[in-house]
Amino acid sequence: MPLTLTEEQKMLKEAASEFLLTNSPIESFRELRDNNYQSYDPKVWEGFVEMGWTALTIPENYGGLDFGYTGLGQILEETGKTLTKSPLISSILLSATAIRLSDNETLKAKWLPELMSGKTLMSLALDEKSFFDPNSVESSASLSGDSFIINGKKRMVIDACDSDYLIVVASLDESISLFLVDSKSKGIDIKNDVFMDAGSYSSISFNNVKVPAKNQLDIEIEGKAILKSILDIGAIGLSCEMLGSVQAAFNQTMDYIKEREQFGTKIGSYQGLQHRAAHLFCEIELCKSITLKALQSIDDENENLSQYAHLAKAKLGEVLKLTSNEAIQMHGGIGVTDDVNIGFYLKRARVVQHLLGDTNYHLECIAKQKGY
Amino acid sequence: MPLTLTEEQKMLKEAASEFLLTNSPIESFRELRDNNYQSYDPKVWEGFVEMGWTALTIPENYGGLDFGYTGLGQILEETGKTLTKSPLISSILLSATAIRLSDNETLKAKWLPELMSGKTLMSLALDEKSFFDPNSVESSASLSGDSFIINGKKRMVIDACDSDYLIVVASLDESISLFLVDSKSKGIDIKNDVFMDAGSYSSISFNNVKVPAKNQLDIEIEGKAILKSILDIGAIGLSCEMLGSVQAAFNQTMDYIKEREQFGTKIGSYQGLQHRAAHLFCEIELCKSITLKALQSIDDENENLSQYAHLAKAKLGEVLKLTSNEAIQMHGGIGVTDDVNIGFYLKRARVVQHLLGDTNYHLECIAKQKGY
Amino acid sequence: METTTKVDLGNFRLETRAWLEENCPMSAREPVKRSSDMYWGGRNAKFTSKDQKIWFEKMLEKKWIVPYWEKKYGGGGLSPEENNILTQEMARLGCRKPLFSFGIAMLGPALLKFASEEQKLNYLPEIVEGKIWWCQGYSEPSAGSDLAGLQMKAEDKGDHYLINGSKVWTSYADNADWIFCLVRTNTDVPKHNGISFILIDMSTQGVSVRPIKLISGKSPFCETFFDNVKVPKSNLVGTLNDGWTIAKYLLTHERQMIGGVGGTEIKKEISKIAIDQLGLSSGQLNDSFLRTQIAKFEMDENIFELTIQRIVDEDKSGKQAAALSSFFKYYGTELNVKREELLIQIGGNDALLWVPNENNDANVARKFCRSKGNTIEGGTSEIQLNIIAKRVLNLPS
Amino acid sequence: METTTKVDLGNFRLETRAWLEENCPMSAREPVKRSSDMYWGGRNAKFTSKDQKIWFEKMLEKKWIVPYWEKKYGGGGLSPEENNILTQEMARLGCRKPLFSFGIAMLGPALLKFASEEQKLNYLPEIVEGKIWWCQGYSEPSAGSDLAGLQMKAEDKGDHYLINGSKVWTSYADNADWIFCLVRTNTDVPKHNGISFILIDMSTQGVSVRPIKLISGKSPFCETFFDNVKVPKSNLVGTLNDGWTIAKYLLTHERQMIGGVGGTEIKKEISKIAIDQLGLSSGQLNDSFLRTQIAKFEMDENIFELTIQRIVDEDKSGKQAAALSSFFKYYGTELNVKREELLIQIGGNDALLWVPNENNDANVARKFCRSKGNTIEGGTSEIQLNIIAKRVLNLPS
Repeated sequence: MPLTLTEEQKMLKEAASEFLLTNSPIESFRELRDNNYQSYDPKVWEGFVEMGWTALTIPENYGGLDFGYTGLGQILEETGKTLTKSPLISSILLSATAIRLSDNETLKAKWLPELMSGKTLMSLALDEKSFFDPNSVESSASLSGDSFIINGKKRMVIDACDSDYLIVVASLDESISLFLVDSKSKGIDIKNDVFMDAGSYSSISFNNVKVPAKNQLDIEIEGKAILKSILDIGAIGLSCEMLGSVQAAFNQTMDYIKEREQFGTKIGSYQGLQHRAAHLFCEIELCKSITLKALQSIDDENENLSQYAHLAKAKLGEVLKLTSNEAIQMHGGIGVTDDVNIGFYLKRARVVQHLLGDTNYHLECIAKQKGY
Repeated sequence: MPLTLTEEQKMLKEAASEFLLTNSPIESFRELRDNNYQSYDPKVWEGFVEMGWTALTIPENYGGLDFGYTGLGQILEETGKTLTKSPLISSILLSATAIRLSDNETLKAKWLPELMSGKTLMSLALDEKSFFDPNSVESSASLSGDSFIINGKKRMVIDACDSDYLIVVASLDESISLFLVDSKSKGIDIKNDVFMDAGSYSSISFNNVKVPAKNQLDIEIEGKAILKSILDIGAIGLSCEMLGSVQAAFNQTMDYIKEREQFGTKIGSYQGLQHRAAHLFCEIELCKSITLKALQSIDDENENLSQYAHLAKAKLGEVLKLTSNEAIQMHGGIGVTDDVNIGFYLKRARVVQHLLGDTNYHLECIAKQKGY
Repeated sequence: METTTKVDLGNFRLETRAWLEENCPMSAREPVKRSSDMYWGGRNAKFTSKDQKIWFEKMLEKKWIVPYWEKKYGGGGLSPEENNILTQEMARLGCRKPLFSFGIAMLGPALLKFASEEQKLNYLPEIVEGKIWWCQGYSEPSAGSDLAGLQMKAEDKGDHYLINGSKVWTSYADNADWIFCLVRTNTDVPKHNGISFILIDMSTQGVSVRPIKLISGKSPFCETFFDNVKVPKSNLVGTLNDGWTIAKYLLTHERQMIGGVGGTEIKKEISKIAIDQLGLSSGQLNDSFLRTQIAKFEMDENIFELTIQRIVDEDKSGKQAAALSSFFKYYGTELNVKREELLIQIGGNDALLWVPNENNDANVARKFCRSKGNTIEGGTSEIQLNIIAKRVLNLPS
Repeated sequence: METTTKVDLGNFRLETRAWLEENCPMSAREPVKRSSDMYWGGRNAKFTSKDQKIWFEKMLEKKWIVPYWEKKYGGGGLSPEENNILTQEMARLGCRKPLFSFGIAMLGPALLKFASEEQKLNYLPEIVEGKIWWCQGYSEPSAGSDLAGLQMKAEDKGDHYLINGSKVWTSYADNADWIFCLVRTNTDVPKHNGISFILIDMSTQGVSVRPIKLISGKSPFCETFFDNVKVPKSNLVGTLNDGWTIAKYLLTHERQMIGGVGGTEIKKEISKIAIDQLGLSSGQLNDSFLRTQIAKFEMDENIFELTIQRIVDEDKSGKQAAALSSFFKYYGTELNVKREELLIQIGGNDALLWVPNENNDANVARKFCRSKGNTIEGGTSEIQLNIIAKRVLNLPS
């Protein structure tokens, strides 16, 4: 398969770009933030649903478009440019993927259409520590009659404040299992926090929470295997968003240095900045390649999916850090004020690079895969 | 003590600079190399002795000047500028230090004056692997009557081709000991090799080599302790040489970009090069500070000597690598030809940064010292 | 052999120590935590605690608000050696500054060097007594790196100057009483030759202030606007149109402060923080890639500290520290930015919190964002590199 | 649904594979190790083995020396698809090139695009037959990055040009028969408008050659001097004074080759080499700092490979790969330089040997030194960054 977008994928991307620039430009992000850190704009989310973006990765037999993750990646990339806040990551990229990968037919038949409709929202509850460490899950489930009892604490659960259901990762019989849990269940305590990206995240404690046994996502297949795939796909999806942010921050910076004058000349004419800008351009070319390859690997069921996922999140983490820093520095004084938007990319950068593992985490995974 | 040179130390440094530029400019290095990789110029070495440089670190009661290592460091720095080859590192920095640190009074009384005179040359035989790893010594000594029998293999022994004696590090009774061994002893086989810096190094095998028991350097004190001090001091001495090379390569490059024209203008006027040059300038300022602090720590018997030694060799390794690369790149095409001298610094850089441990090795030591 | 002077200094140290022990209230011996912990003086001065008032008044009475200025200007007349001892003894007890003031740190040195005797006698004692809160007006929206390109105009109207324009990054302008400004007094000459240094009472008609919010949140910075503001001609400091000389003097001073030279803040070792946060396994930090970054950072941080010491010592020994303020500003701020990046990484999601909650003051993320300004304010890193390239390395232009 | 063309191509592959299996001598299926393994042709051509001769002659007879040129120029007339298959099948068997030639790689494309039909018929078949060993003359000692600043002069003397000056980096000039050169034919116009492209027989009186030694040791590079060399006017290629057009075409071509696009060399993974050299403890490389550097390097190397693929695919799909040759040249060579640095570090003192001994061919150190030229030759990294800044990013000048 050529490492390019198909015509359909390009059209989707262009439509997304147009929709977002019209309905959710970066100024909308500022409004949501200034409106007491509102988590998303329901009108825009309705638009996402109408455009079919919530259905892209849902198989046809559940009413979805089966368009593939390469398509969803294009949407995420465009939202990374406008920093549009929506449940797309929590509900679709992570939760719908979790349910799609489940072998619990009843759950899939019921919830995939619900998620697609955009009316039911879900969040993946995985992290427990300050660092991403999916191999150590202390939250536990135990079977009691026809229910599981869940105990434990989760942190930094994305969008949990809005979610109707939580997909909870818990240990069960020395392995790992995933459960669909009504977020209004007794014993659940949700505390919301605002992070640097003005996004909403929650700490959740589960105190003897009762979950119907039929809400287990993994029946025959291994919970660990599902989780691994969710995390690979999630990392790739976030990389796409990061690619969008990288490009937007870079382009806005290039526009600025083409206009800003000091010493009677455009600062973009200084070779010191030009060489750094040209280097960034090259790094961004690399970012485009790895995100596309990683997306295609999901859709192709490429055996190296996991390696590409690690490469994508590692590289994008590095380049988004560099780009967001260079963007501020090249903007100079105005860049550190809240009057302009460029700082938004910096703040989102440090959060999104952390989510589902930072550059170091993913480099570590690659090194381990390669045996060194 | 202020972190500056004393007047005496400054005078010594100036004298060294003048002597070396007159008697051993970098063209002399080229001549030695082109003369079948000759290891040093005996005339220049005689000059070193006459100037008193071989006596700087020798205590007064053995006839030395007791001027201190800060003085020796200035000489080494100047030789790093002219890339002057001499036995100063092998015989004085390493071997004389080893004997000075010994508690074998007979050896000290006999050999320190000999080394000072420049007529007897010695080398430290430590390395056994391709990597610097002083904690694993496989060469062994065992007592048999009034002799030790030494077996093992050593590598990259500096200047061994010229040395009358070898100071051999060997394991003895689960510890480490140092022995003064006549390099013409039976059972010693020396093979000389030329390395990238056009320097002479030897691989040496010891096959049941008999050494009089009275030639053991460590009697009451621990061989390991002596070795640790030799290596700290050695690393600092090499850092001084590296500082000289850093400055020479940098200055020659600045001179070049002030003269070289392309596109009708001096290339030194391009901001791309200017910013890199200015950054190098800053790094070199740091290098000056750590080498001086480390030298003073030897003379002051500072309890943090070891930490400063690691910092010096780590930092100089990093900055010499950067500087030697930038020097070639800024010279452009002419820089990769053998017609000019700038490449000599590159080649010496990669060897000297390796000797007694590279940047990574010393960073590792610091991390361990700090407990992380 | 001890000299008499040394004996005197020894006595001075003992007396100083005793006086501080007796007079510095316990609450003034703790680090500044909130902005209300700092007393800035000014026309609308309010002490936020009784101890703050006691400490200021005791020190004022002792003439130790600015101990090293001459007595006629309200200073304590201490010799450099004595002042040094006082600084050390205050640091030993952890005494706060009794008065925070740009008048002391920035305007004072300029007045001492460039002002008329009359101006010195007029302004300096008021600075010492904390009567006037001064702020600074150099940069303009279109004159950042190119400070000399400033446009704020002071027109000679016979008995006064008429001032129009705006200044940005005027810290605490919303609280300040007076501002010292660089203004353009001649537009017909090369830009460096038409700048003057002038003092403006902020209560004059036509002065207005807008606070600036930074990416880190609220800030002391403001933008200050001047709309037909009349200023007496006697407020000009130094020679007309030669204000650039004063500006250069002040900038060098500022760069060294930002670069960390003479800074008193003791920074906790990054590796110690990392050990606490990440933990060890087999004696090594749990994130082996971060371990590499930390080791390199600490190497540079340690050696930069030594370099400050070396340059200071060389200065003492009479050797000229040639135009090194740009080196300190550049390297010091780049290091600090790296430090904050590492702290964000070491902190995991704890470090990413933005709105404080009961367990977390969200300080790491805010400090991180604020640090991004370090390599910009007081002259960008790029400007410092230009200066080094041209003035130190003599590269052609 | 298979098209007829695809069936044809399938047959072509089978036939090609069979022919190569039958005709390529076993010794020509091994990688080139020594310079004598390469056959360069030329007036003084000598085959260094019987198989070398057989392989060249078989391929010449089959018209596969330059399979994709038109038959009238001595080529094989293969379609791009067929040529692609031939390349793949040769790679599958590991067949060496039967003829190494700058005539094929560099001069040929220029002649095909810019020369007269007569010149094409005159020179191209000789290139294919390996009769002439061509070398290249662009750079001059004072015209490196600023190639258009070249000074070597060709004066119009009526029936011939009189050439004076020198060229540097003329690879294999000491063996070559002819040289293709950029020369200055007009000094009264902007420098880009006074350059022409000309072919010179090296046996002409006044041509002399000095080999250049590099920091890595001997090299194919030479400096070539022209002292009153007479060249027939018919040797000019393209339009007089429009040689810069040809130069740009050739440089773009060269950059892509140096940057690794279309390169066939398969590089061993650095991490594998490191595991062999350094060993593991608890599953991790013994040098944990080097481990970090290797992981980052391999990340970039892997993704750069994907980027070559992506750009090639985009090109196929009709999307213009805008001025990306500078990107490939810059990033590809910087990566290679980093690779060689890592190999030096990974190799310990084994990698530092310079004069070969019985156990060690001293190849790592030599390759390391040679790599330092990568970011200079074919346009320095700085020049590539300039081009990206100006032509791709449209930054102002």
